[in-house]
Amino acid sequence: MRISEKFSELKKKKEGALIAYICAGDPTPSATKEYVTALVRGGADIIELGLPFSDPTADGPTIQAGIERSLNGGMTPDIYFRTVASLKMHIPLVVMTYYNIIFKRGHEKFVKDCAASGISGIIVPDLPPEESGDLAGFCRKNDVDLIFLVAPTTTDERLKRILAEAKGFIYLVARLGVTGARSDVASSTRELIQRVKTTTPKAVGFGISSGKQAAEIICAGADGVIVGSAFVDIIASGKDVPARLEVLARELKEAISLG
Amino acid sequence: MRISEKFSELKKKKEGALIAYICAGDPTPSATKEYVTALVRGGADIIELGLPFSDPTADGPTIQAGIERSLNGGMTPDIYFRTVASLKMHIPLVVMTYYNIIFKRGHEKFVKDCAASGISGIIVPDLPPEESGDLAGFCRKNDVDLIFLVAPTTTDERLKRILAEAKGFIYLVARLGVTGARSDVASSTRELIQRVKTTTPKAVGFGISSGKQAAEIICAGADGVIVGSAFVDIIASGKDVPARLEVLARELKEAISLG
Amino acid sequence: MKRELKSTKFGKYGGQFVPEVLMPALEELTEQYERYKDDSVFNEELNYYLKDFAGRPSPLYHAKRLSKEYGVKIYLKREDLVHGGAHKLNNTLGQALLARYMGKKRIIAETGAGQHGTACAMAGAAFGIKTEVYMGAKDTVRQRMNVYRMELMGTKVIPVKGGSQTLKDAINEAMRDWVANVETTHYLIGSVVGPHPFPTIVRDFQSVIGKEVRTQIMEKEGRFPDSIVACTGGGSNAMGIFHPFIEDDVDLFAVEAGGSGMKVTDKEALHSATLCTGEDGVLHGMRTKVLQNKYGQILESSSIAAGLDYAGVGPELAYLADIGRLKPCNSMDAEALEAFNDLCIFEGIIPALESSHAVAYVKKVAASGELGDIVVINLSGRGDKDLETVMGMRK
Amino acid sequence: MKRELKSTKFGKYGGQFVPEVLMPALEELTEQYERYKDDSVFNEELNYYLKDFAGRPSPLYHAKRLSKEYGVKIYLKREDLVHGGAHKLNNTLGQALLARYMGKKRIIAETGAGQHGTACAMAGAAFGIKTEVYMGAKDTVRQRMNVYRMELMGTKVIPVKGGSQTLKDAINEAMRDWVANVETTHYLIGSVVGPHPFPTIVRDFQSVIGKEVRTQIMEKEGRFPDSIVACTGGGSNAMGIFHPFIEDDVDLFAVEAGGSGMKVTDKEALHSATLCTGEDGVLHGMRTKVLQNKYGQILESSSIAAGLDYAGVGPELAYLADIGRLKPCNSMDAEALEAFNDLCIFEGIIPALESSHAVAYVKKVAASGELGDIVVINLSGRGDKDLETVMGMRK
Ligand SMILES: Cc1ncc(COP(=O)(O)O)c(C=O)c1O
Ligand SMILES: Cc1ncc(COP(=O)(O)O)c(C=O)c1O
Repeated sequence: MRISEKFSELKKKKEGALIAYICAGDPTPSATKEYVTALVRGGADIIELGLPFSDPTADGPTIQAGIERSLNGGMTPDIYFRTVASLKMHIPLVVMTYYNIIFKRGHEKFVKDCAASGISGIIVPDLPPEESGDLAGFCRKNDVDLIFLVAPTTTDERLKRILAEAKGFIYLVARLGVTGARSDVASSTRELIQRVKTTTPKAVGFGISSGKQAAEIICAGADGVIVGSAFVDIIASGKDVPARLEVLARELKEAISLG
Repeated sequence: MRISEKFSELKKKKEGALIAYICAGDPTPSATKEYVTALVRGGADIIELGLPFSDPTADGPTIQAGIERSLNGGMTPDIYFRTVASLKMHIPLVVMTYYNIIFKRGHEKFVKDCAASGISGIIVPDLPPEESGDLAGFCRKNDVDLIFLVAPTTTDERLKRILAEAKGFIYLVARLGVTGARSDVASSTRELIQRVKTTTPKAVGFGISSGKQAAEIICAGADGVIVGSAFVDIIASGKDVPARLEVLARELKEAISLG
Repeated sequence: MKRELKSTKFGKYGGQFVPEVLMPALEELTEQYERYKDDSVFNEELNYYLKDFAGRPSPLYHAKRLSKEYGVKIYLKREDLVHGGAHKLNNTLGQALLARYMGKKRIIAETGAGQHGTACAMAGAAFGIKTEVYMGAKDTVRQRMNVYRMELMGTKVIPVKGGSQTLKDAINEAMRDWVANVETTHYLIGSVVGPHPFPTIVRDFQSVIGKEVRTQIMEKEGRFPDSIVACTGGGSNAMGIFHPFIEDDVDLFAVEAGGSGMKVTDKEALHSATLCTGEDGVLHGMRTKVLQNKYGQILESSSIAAGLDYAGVGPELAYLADIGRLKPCNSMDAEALEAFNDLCIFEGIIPALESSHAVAYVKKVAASGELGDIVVINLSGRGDKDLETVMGMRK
Repeated sequence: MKRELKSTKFGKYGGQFVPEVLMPALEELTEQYERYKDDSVFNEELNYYLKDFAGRPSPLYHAKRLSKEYGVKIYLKREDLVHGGAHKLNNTLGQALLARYMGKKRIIAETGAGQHGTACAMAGAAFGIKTEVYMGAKDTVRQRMNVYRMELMGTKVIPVKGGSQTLKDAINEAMRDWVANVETTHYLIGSVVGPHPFPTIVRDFQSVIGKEVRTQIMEKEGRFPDSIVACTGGGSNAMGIFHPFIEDDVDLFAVEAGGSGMKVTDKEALHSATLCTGEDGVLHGMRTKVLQNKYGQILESSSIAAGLDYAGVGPELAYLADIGRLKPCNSMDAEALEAFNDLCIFEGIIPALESSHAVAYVKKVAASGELGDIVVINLSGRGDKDLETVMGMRK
């Protein structure tokens, strides 16, 4: 499913999108299918599935630890694409990885692998638009969305260009800092949502962990929320993981279903 | 007894002089009388009695250790002079100490204390003639001999001046180096004995420990030998000290009694 | 978006592979650096600190006894005499001052062995700027003296407990901090690595080394050297001495750490010879040569010299190696130790183990004539910090 | 005996209180020193090594932040940047070169904390002269890093097991060695102490410090400083910076180690403030101020700074103190530690604990106006060697 279709569908239902992140292969490749299924059962609208990189600069300690577990569990890009293909998802799935993984595999091969395994979008936190020309080209050819990030520090000039190139959704970085669960919603987040004027859906990530936060963000005008660390925390605990992932997803989804 | 008288007496007897060194107060002030008596019994002609100084630069490890024992045993200049006075010696006694002890006591007081306690000569290894003017003056006034050292390195020019000022006996330093028992007689020692032409008696010290060495030195033209470390070694052993001091003194004295 | 992309790269290397949140900071830094780099007030102040605080110029010393031993005329550029004991301070003074001119209230940095962190602490203290340094938790234990040094100078050392608890985790954590505090904080990168404009800024601040050599060697020899040899971790001491000679007929040798051998597994390399054996990749914000496995995961590198122990290398060096302007080469741990020893015995100079790699390469190839008649070695640092390591190895 | 006795003394201090066996060696040294001291070839070679090997001139650094903190304009003479990390090398290079010109095949020295020994090892290695260093057995354990440094540079370190197994025993033992090997061996004394001509020779070789300050302060201030402050153990860094200003209107402060207090027993002093509290005496070949008991036995001295921990002091300093040309003063251990800290925090310079005594004195009296408006502190060395001590004290 294309990401834009999903957002249109949700718009009609007056629901915000719940984009749920976990790291593939955390803690083993075989666990991923079960966890993703639980998230979908709970109501996740889009799954953002991390493809682990040894040096995840943009992630906080929680996700970094998940990535380490995944790498120690033997996850590789080859296994990743096989795992994803086996998921046979009915909702959009986006891959989140760092640029060197893509660079090393080759832009074309990577994008084709995405398309073939059913991935709709690519998020690369260390690839700003200035460096993304090659990858964007292959994405266009293969109908895969290259999703860009916008931060509170992004200047109006940069914002204009990013919006012009935006595909799928715009990833609004809620705050200065890295991923990791926090309990409040920064005023800078509201400002950023206001500032980003576009028809492309806007999803807000970084630091969202509760239904209350998620609801405030949707109220503030976002089309979706991205939640990662809160789910990865559950996986890290190792206790009752599928059930608890489902419960949290449901809580979040209910909070942003205003229809 | 004046030193010169002793040498005259020995000359007549065709004996070399045995000058025996121990450190006063090694290991306790009270031991000194017993040890000196033993040396005299063994045949020592002159006693050189060390007055300990904390930093005995010119002494080797053996005598240095004796000095340490003495200082730890509580020896002070005051006790030293009292001890010496109590000895009531019939042979000459010379004090060997470092210059700071004299300097601190005051030249005049030191020399008067020597004279009053029956000391006939003063040896100060760190006081070359250039610096000895003050002390020499008081020595002359009090009939105490200031004894100078001559080394293999002493130039002819220096030698001339030292001989002009020499009193009591000339202390010939047998070799480059510091005090300490050795078993051979260096050829430089013979040369030095030849080179020092004077009517003042010549005694050779540094490294003499056996009758054989002592005899060779007297044969080479010296008027006496100074033996220290070999005696201090015996004191250090702590075993049978008076008897063994006497035995060694006798061995040495016999070896140099050519009469 | 008026930025001239071209200028962020050296050939295909370099660039800015960082989270969007940092892009404006890099733009600001680029602009401000452009503004101050030729500013006379800025340069006067910097030069004052380089001279009176850091002790520049560092001598160019003709090592007569080593020359005789190795069979080639050797000059040592004495960065070991710079305050702090290495070339690192040239860069930290430059960037700390730049940060002050930019109005930043805080400096952060990463450090491995602690050399760069110490140099940051010195610059931070001298300029009165709050300084915090990230350091792998393992490194804080191994290098506790450097931690103590930094703390004495008022720098907060933050142990990084994630990952391998070493340099790369410290870099990651410092980047995260910068992402979070980019408005008030300058990230003071310690070598010619990271996203543009860092490789250029650090190279420029380190170029004082090569500029001095130009003058000094002309005074002494009336000509340039035939070759210049420098050890290469990130590559800042190498670029610092090479750059002013790029247009000249002088051969440049970048000596990497050969470690204990060229063996590589899926997770680690026994060496840190990135230019020699690395493949194109993207790490720490730059495209460059990288030690990586077939999937693009970064390898743990290895070297007896902590300062050379890095899986990447400055993009400009990768470019210069590609076009044949510099020759990448390497010395093994054991060769470096031997050279360390030689310099102690023949010259009374205890070199850093990093710098010893450069000396070792000269020893190895001098007889082949490859270096010509006159060689300048960048003695990037002193070896006091390495005594424990060397003691351990020799037993 | 044509020697002019007068010239062996500074007033009543100095002289040659050594065994007869050494007198000719002292004469030879005096003659040879007279011969080379103004020799242009000798001086050219020495200056070359001072510049390119040792890294001279050392900067005169205006410590702005410390000045503000202490309330007086402070310049630091940066001997901490000299190769080896202290002023000691100025003297060892000079004497080692002199030894070579004199045809000596071997150098011996004594060392306490190992600073002078290390400087000897450096000079010995650079000139290729066999070097042996006596060191108290206790000190070899306490300062094992410096022992290792010396050994790395090919110097034989001989542990002295006699006496207190510390510096004074090492001096005694070195003197004994010299007595035994005087023909082939130069005894390289490490401070302005010992028999004539050592105090003069060492002072002259160290005077490069003060000579540079003359030029540097004129460039910076257009006038001489009001005062110069230097820590004083034997007194070589003090005489080195004072001597060129003796004829000028500049106040000189010799800061001794106040240790943990002025208490003195029959055997030891809790301080090393020899100029302040010592009495006339004769030690190590010279007449000078000495810490001694009423019988003339030398006391064990004490200081947190190993390099100041000496019961004697250079005779020229005793003389200058007597005639009022310099002011003897002192800083306590705790004050020195505080100053150490200040310099770290405010200037990014880790000073030697010895040098910290000079800084501490400035801190203590700056407000009184005693130092005038501009003060030069001789920062005689860096504090890397002292980190363990400081860590221990702060816990
Ligand atoms: C003395 C020394 N040399 C070299 C290096 C390597 O860094 P670079 O390659 O950036 O010069 C370091 C790093 O810490 C160092 O301390
Ligand atoms: C750094 C430093 N300063 C001062 C001294 C004291 O020596 P002097 O009084 O001869 O300068 C020493 C002695 O080791 C030292 O290492």
